[in-house]
Amino acid sequence: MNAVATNLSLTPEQRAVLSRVLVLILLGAGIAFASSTFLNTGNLLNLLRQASLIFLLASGLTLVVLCGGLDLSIGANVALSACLAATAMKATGSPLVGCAAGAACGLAVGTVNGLLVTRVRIPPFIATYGTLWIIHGVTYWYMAGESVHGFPPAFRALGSGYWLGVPVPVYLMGIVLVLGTFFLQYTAWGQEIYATGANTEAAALSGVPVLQRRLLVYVLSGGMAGLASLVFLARLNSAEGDMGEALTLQAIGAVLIGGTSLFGGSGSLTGTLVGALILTAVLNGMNLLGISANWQPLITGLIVIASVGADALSRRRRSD
Amino acid sequence: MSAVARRPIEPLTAAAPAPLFALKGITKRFAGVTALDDVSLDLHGGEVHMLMGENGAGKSTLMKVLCGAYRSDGGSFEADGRPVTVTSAADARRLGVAVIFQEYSLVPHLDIAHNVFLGREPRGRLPGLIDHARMHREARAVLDRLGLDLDTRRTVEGLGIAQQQMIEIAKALSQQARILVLDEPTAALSDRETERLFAVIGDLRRDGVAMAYISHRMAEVFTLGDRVTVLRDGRRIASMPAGEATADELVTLMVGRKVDMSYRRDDRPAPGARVLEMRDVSATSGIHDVSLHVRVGEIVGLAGLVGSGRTEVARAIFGADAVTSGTIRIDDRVHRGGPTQARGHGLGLIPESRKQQGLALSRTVGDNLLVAGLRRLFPSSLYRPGRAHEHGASMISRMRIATRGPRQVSRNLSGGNQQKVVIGKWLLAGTRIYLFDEPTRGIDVGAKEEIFRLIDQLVKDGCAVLMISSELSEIVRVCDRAYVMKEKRIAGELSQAELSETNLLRLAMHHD
Amino acid sequence: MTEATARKPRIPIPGVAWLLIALVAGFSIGAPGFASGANVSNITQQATVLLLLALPMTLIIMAEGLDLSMGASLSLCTVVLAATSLATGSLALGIAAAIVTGTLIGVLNGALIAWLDLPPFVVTLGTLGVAQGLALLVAEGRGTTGVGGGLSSLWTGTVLGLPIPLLFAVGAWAVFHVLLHHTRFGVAVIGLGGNREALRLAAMPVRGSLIAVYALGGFFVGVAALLLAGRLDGGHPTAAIGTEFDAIAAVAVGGTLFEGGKGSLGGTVLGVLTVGVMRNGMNLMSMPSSLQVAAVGGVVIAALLIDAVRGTPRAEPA
Amino acid sequence: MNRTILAGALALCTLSIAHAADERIAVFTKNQTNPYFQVVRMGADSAAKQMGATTTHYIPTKPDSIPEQLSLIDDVVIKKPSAIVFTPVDYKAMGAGVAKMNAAGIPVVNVTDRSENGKFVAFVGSSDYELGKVTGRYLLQTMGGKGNVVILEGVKGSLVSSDRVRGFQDALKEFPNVKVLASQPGNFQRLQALQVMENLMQTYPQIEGIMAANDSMASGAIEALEGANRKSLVIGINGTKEAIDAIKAGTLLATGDYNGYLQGCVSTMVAIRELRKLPVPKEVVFPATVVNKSNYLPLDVPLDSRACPKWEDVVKS
Repeated sequence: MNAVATNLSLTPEQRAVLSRVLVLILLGAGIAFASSTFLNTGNLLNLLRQASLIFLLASGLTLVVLCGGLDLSIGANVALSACLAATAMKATGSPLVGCAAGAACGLAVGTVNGLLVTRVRIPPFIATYGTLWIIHGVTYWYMAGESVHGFPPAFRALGSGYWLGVPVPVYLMGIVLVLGTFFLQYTAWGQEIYATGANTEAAALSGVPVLQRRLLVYVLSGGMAGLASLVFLARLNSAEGDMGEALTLQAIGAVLIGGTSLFGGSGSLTGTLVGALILTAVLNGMNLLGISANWQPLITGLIVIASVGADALSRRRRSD
Repeated sequence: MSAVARRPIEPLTAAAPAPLFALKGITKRFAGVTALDDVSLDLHGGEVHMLMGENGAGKSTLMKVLCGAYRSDGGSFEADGRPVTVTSAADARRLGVAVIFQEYSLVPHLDIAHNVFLGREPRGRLPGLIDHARMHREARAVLDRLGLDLDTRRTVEGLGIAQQQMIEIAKALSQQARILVLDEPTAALSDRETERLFAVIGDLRRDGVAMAYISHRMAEVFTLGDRVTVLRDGRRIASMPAGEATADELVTLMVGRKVDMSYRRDDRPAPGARVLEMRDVSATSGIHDVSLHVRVGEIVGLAGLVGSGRTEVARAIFGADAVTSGTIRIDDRVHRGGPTQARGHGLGLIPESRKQQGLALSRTVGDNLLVAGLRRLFPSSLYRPGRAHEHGASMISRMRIATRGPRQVSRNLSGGNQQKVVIGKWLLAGTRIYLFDEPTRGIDVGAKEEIFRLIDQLVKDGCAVLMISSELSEIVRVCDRAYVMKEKRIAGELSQAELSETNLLRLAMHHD
Repeated sequence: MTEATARKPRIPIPGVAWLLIALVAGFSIGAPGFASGANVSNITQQATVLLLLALPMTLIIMAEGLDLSMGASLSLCTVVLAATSLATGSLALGIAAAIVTGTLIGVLNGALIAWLDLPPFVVTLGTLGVAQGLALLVAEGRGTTGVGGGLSSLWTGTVLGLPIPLLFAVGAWAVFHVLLHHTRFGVAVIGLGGNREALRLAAMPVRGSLIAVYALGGFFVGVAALLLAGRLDGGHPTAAIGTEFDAIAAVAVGGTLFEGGKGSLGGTVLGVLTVGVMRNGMNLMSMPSSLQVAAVGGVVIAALLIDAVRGTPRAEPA
Repeated sequence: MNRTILAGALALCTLSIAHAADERIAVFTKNQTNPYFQVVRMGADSAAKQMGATTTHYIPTKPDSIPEQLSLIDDVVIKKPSAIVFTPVDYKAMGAGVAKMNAAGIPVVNVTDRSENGKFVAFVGSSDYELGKVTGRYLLQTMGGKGNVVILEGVKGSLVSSDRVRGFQDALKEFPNVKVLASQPGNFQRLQALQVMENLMQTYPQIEGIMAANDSMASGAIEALEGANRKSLVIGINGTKEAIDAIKAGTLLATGDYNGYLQGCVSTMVAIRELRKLPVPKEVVFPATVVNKSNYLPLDVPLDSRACPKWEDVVKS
């Protein structure tokens, strides 16, 4: 109660991120020790490219969670956006139209979520779970079990291309990280999002337009899902109704492992990036070491618990 | 406290020689910080033992140790002269200790009876099952004793803050405790309920119950207390029969420096233009046809019993509750919309409950100070952490907030300092019209005086203030005018000349 | 009894009730065979497994918790049941093993949440992974059948003409009703969601109750595993993937708040039935499956929409 | 856009005629996301149309959900269709369900995945093992019988995957000079195959051939190769539209034809013939054929313009 956050030179956010980086390094060291190829530049670039997809999705989710919300529909959103983008591109042959369609769809879904949560006041968990099913339904009906594939190289570069020897998605990841961090740390909106997440009522009574901010994060989350869907599509060069379903839990995992609190008001995009890297490193390592995929959920689960548990313990050490 | 004076409590007859309960040299540390340092306290049957001290002096900690919520790091306990151990709430309960807590320890979705008997539910015939009939019967009896006519099957959710406090009291009474601890029980009560409580305390004293009573109100020390103990910085500074104590002496002991309680409204220039005006405003929160106005350079009080609709008025002005009819004007321009617009018009609300509505406890002092001022200090919406830190630091020193700087987490501040942060938040937002809702609740004497001076300074600087308070004396001391509310309506207005506790009370009381 | 009813936190009829009525009415007219006795027993029987998860989930959510591990844990339990029965040749041992496994995972959840006070979402997301992983590893990714020993009669069998699953469901509901409304444990559950400090000060075991709630959930996951295993006549590592979300949705649709100890078992039952009725009715009307997928989401949102419109008090969005 | 209209039309016709005709065939497939099953469904539809019966499709809302397919069976038994064409979502776990259909006296034809238990009028499908073997053999021959290969397995524990992989391995036995670098699961998923390949390519600089247990994983592998500017021969199995396009484009060496469309057609025909008391074989297993640059043309037509062959042409007793 009288306890005081020690060592004011580091904010709790920074401390959390550092601990994650440490975990990542240890993990990397472990895998590198077992498999010589892990540290190849090529492999590390793979790692980054595979992480970028999760990160793009998780970055939007991070904003939502910071604002005290949750978005379970991002995976489904990716699927629908990708399918729309794909068919639009096929129909018009223009990557731009495709991208526009995907992004628009993502934003639209995000807006619906935002409105359900802020206006109808449905708890985010339920609202986005409901939209998840609806989006799946629409996607299944729209694709009628078929797949669309084969897109112009110009578009595919978005997912599988290189620039100066580095995969394009990695640049996207960097851009989103920088812009997002700037938005959160260096703009009034960012501050208001943190404030809303930490104590919605107090924020509202301080004149923070909490409804708009909450709406905003869901729209952004939808937009990021749209962007992710494009990268995803470009990477797979094919769209199917079930793409992206697996991504939601991975994104949530990245956010949580990254140290963003589900209670809202504390966390960072850097943390989420590290979280995404940790998740990918595990997968990558398992492939390199030829470990059966059956182990993957177990290992991921343990990492989630461990990383958040470590925080709790250190918190306990600091305060009584 | 004229209301209380009308019902004097007969002086104490010989107290039992051996204390019912004694704490000997209690020490308690939190992560290195010593909250209690070798504190001893004797509680005698049939005696009300007043505990005084500033916030952070260790009163509440001491009580929590006494009732087993905290484990003491040193010292011992004695009951009826025999050594006992108190390491859990269960222990304390077994020894007959009951506590009326300051933060309400009620469960919103349980009904009143369950809250009263929380953890002590009477067992039914079948093992493990609760005997609801008996529980409600007994709960009924306790409520009647407190003159509380509420259905015991009603959930406490939605009860007024005063009613909640009364149920807290019922909870403690129902335990038939031999040792009763009261932690600022009247902080939330209007004078009417206070009166009722004091009557009960009188009965308990006659029944030989030992009571420890924490208070920030001088008047109570002398109307209730048999013995006074003053704590400061976790140490026991002095103990004396209440009769021998004087207000100034106690305050000096508590604060450790001389504070003049003589704060009086020094004459201010005549108030200027009407900056805030309500005309026949009704709101979803239930207030009806409320009309009032506040002028530049004046402090207007808003008095009334708890639950009379004072907070609702403030919220309506601030746009926190939807207005259904009537108009609110600021600088003669009609004001609509929510808190954001209100802030834009120069309004600021210092809400009733700091912890829930005033602050984000998990965020730093700096963040909390800045949150309302963001738009003003960073008009471009570009937030500069460096400048923000400076703003925070300067406000901390200006408000004399006791903290290690803008990066300390707000949770760790004392009540008074948290309140200063909330006020500072609005100073940084460039507020012109302040709505104070119980600004001094649970704040120690020293901080109270500071806040009064601050309010005074605000109006001197050309701001306007509307102040809600349950302490009539406060209204009388601080305000230029006052409106009194009753049953969600304005019951009347008192000019500076008419402003007196009796008049306030007369307007506020129900005549039934 | 009057006390009991009065004891219940006041919950207005949740929107889902109206929804259910509408669906039943619609399907009775539109869907051939919907109203037939055989079909009714279908619906109820199909709903039982979900109900056995949704009832404890109601208490967990009332205690401001969440259990995402139930689905994976349920799959694991079926696998364990099948594996143990085949290994030992005794169905009884298999059943015991399944229930123990479920309870252990519940206790693990509770312990992590209570002792490290971690957010339930995170802990149970973690244990979801653990349980799923174990299930896959134990079963080597494939289902096990042919346990025999009357396992399948757990699903198909009847007692006094009543299908066994139905009896399980009714029994579970009775247990939970008594626990919630007639015991200190129930008071503790409501207190956990409403005001934990109050429990602490009232000398009630906060951590103990927390662990108990999750353990209870785990136990009933084990019980549900009996039915599911009976239905599959064996175990499967991915048989119940995602069931926890259905359960949570059913609870929320039933009008239980996500904050602060306010909930209703009856509402949960309605929630479970509504989803079941809708799926069944749409099948009977041969509606395209994609439409069905969307409809599931539609029901969830519609129910809460109705509540919102009717101004049923709901928790602030978390 | 035309896809939407098509899907809409499908939905409509299944809706409207469902009750009209008296020969109602209920078709169970695993999920509505895997293009393969869409092909099966369209085969079934066209067969039914040719023979004047109607089909209704029952697909779990959660892909491959066992409890859901069991519930679907419960519901369908209530509706008492004339016959059922059935793909189990799991080859072991559906026994109870099939038993229920049998008990209701509805003839059931098992298509695509052979159910381990239950009574069926007939099984219609292709041999996963044979497909794996001949397609794998074709790859190894093209590789000239030497070099390194990687195997991309499907979902661990699924019969389809294990049979096809077994086929690959037996083909490999015939070519002792070919080295298997790794055999890793891609769970039939494009993305997983893609990432697995990316990771494997780090460990193995030289990969001449890739054996994917289905076409999605094959195209995932192709993406990975292109991303890394590497070349190796890739084969898949199923003969999906996408695979055919890839063969045309020269990125895919070959695919084993799973005859999804035929499976749909024939299984439905068997069901209807059974109803009409016409003779039906206990088992129709299509010969495993490899589709490559030389013979893909017949498969390279839009699905909706394909039609079922005559019964006599397919089943020569």
